[in-house]
Amino acid sequence: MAQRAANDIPDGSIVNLGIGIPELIASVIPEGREVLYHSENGLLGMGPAPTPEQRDHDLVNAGKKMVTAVEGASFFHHADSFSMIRGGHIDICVLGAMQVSECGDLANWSTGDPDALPAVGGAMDLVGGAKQIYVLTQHCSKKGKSKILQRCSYPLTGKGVVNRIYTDLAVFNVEPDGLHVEEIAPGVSMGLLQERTGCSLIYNERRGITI
Amino acid sequence: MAQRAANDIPDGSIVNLGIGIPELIASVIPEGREVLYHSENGLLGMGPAPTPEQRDHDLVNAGKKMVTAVEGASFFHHADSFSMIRGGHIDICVLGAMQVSECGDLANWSTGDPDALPAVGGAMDLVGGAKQIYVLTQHCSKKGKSKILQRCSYPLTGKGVVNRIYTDLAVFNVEPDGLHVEEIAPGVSMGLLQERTGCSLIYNERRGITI
Amino acid sequence: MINKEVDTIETALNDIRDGAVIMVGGFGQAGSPVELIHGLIDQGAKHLTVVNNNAGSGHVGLAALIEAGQVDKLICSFPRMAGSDAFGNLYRDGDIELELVPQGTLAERIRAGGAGVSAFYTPTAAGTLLAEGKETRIFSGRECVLELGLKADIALIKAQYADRYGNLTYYKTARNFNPVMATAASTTIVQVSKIVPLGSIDPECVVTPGIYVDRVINVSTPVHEALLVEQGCVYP
Amino acid sequence: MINKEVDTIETALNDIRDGAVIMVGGFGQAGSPVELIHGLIDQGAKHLTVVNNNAGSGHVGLAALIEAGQVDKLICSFPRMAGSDAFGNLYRDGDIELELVPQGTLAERIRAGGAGVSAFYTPTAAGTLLAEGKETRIFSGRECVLELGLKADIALIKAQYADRYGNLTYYKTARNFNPVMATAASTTIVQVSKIVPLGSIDPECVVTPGIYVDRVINVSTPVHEALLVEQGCVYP
Repeated sequence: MAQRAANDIPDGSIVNLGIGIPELIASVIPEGREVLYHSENGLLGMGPAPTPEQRDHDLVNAGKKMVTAVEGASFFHHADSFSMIRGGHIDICVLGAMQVSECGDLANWSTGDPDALPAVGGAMDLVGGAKQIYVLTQHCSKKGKSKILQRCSYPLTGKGVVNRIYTDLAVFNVEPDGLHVEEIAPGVSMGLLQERTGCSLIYNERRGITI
Repeated sequence: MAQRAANDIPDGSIVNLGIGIPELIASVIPEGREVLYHSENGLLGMGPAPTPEQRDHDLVNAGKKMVTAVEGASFFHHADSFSMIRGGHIDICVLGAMQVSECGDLANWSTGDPDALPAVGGAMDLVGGAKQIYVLTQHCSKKGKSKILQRCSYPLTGKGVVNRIYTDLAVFNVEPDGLHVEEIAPGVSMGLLQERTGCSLIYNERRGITI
Repeated sequence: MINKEVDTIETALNDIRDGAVIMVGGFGQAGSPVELIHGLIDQGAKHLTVVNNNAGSGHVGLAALIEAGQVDKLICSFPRMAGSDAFGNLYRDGDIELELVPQGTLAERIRAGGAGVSAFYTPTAAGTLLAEGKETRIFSGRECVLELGLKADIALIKAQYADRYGNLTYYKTARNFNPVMATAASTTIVQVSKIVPLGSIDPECVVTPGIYVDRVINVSTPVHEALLVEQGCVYP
Repeated sequence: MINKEVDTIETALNDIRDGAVIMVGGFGQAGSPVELIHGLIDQGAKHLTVVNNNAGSGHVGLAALIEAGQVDKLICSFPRMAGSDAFGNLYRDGDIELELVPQGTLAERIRAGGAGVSAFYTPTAAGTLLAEGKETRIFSGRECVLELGLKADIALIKAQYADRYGNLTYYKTARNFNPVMATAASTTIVQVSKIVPLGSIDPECVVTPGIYVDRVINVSTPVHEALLVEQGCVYP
């Protein structure tokens, strides 16, 4: 899934990877592509996890995990960092999701449970700012409910912000007329995919390449 | 006049000096005071004019004249520089004037002449942003008209922005009830001062120290 | 003569009053001014409003300040931190108020407060719960939310080097909110690892010009919050 | 592989179209990208809107671009420059449009354009001619003017060093508007005195991160506009 998304990241892109599964993408970018990673806490040119000698509690990513900085990196403060995001300078942002709707609405910060401690972080800024928003998520929740829906029931992170969705079952493009199936995972039938999905899918035969 | 204004600039102040006569202040600050000069084109810690060896066309002040930078100076870009101004971080700004009103309105950017090329620079930002605005000006124009008026006839740079006025005849404080005479120049009578001024002056005997 | 160095943390924090709005630098544990926060716990000011991206972790630093009951309100983007219940417990009991702000909007509001920008329109959060009750307006076909500049009485921040003018540099991603908060407080108090002679910091590389700094404390061997949390430390 | 270096100014400016909005860095003569401006004169695009603090001086750089008749509109704070009538003459004849903006508002509008802030409220110019026709609103008892973010198609800027990612540093007060404009244009084209190997610029001292830069041209011995004006040069 991360590999499939990584294949779609062009050489020279500036990418912000959300906390969790999206972080895996950095390690599976195809050979020969140079991609720069932006971390919203003030680093452009984030490198891989540190070796034991490189560990530095003041060099962390947005998930507060220790990282490294590549040659050609730069550090800046939070307002400058979110200017890059809000100003549309990040090419691609890959985020996890609780729910995505067929019109590209994303819910990934709150279940709306009044007892839960609300926390939003930079997700709303990212979905409103990056040029392309990719969602990388399991197709269904742990309880087996589809995360791909006609409408999100959870509070939104952003309205109509998602461009592409990568799940364990398929790859979708969000287009004005709805969700287009771009690819289906090996062994998954269109019938099964539609059954596991909470909205009508648009399927173009020509695009039926397995992933 | 510049000397008199310089005497009122406390040790440790951060000061922005307007183009022209206000620039003279830097050279007459009383001994023992450390004052930092801000130049709105991106320099905090502006030093005196360069020696021939120090001349550098890329180290200039807001009037585009070559200057130097003191030890402990910093360079920053224009938006950061005006954040200092607009955000109220400059202690004192000293500006020239075409007209000042008794309620502290300042006119110093345009005579309103429709044939003149309008130009405003940073004056409006400075008068709206610095903590204290001092005006340093000849009391009367070259044609002998008072620059201190009940109301400015020229287009305003800012409304109710001036705190103190230093002229060749006197020093004034702008207070809610009007212009208070703080000091009168040697040999100038209150009668003469009032005669040369376009608004009623408030004069407190106790303050009648000559300058 | 300008010299912003203050000898002790106690002196530096002496005049912080009950009810003050305090910006605390740092992003999670990186760049958190732990010694200053502990000084504030010792100092004891109450009914504080704290602005920080998070809500602290473990039982040190900001989490300890919250546990000490000194904070009435937190303005932040992400109060959930692994291994800390200090904020969550008080919040669920209704004993602490939360203003949740998207991270970029929080940074921009602080920057606006420091830059004299009263308010601004941002597309962030438009159409979400966090925009409810806020004015919105369409610019170039996009819905934007009106957000107000944010100022504070005090900023407690951490930097790497300072000179006597208060010029500051930072270390890697410990920079984060620190320089922005330095601009937005009436009194900015900074802990640094080293105070260097005037002229030692390249004027091209100053991140926070001294104009924004009021008091500098030399904390030459700062403890890192991450290590304190790992070790299970509790303050005081 | 990321490499933003372009071999010739001609190639770098090739796609600038008639009617483009062009931000030109510099404050008066300091930091003015003279070689790029002369390249734009050679390239010939017309009906341009130019954003610059001034209106050029002498008969080189921006003044020459204006004299060449390529500029329909100027957005600036101070178009009066000693020793240059290029702008004034056209303006008085009604042949060029002027949008006069206070200098700090100009810088902030460009910053807002680059930072995705659609609009902001500033106290600057409230109650003056320059606020006429603009929305105003009271915040904390102060009248503020609503100003819109400003973007451009192209930014032509001057920096000191660049690496292949487009990270930039500047020289003294030649910095001025250059870093702000770099953020606000769809295509940012930079002339630098030297292109240095990746890793040569301290990550703590990068002023413009490469994310804002599209094309870098090495102009190893740039002429300074001030000297050209002193010498009475005329371009072309």
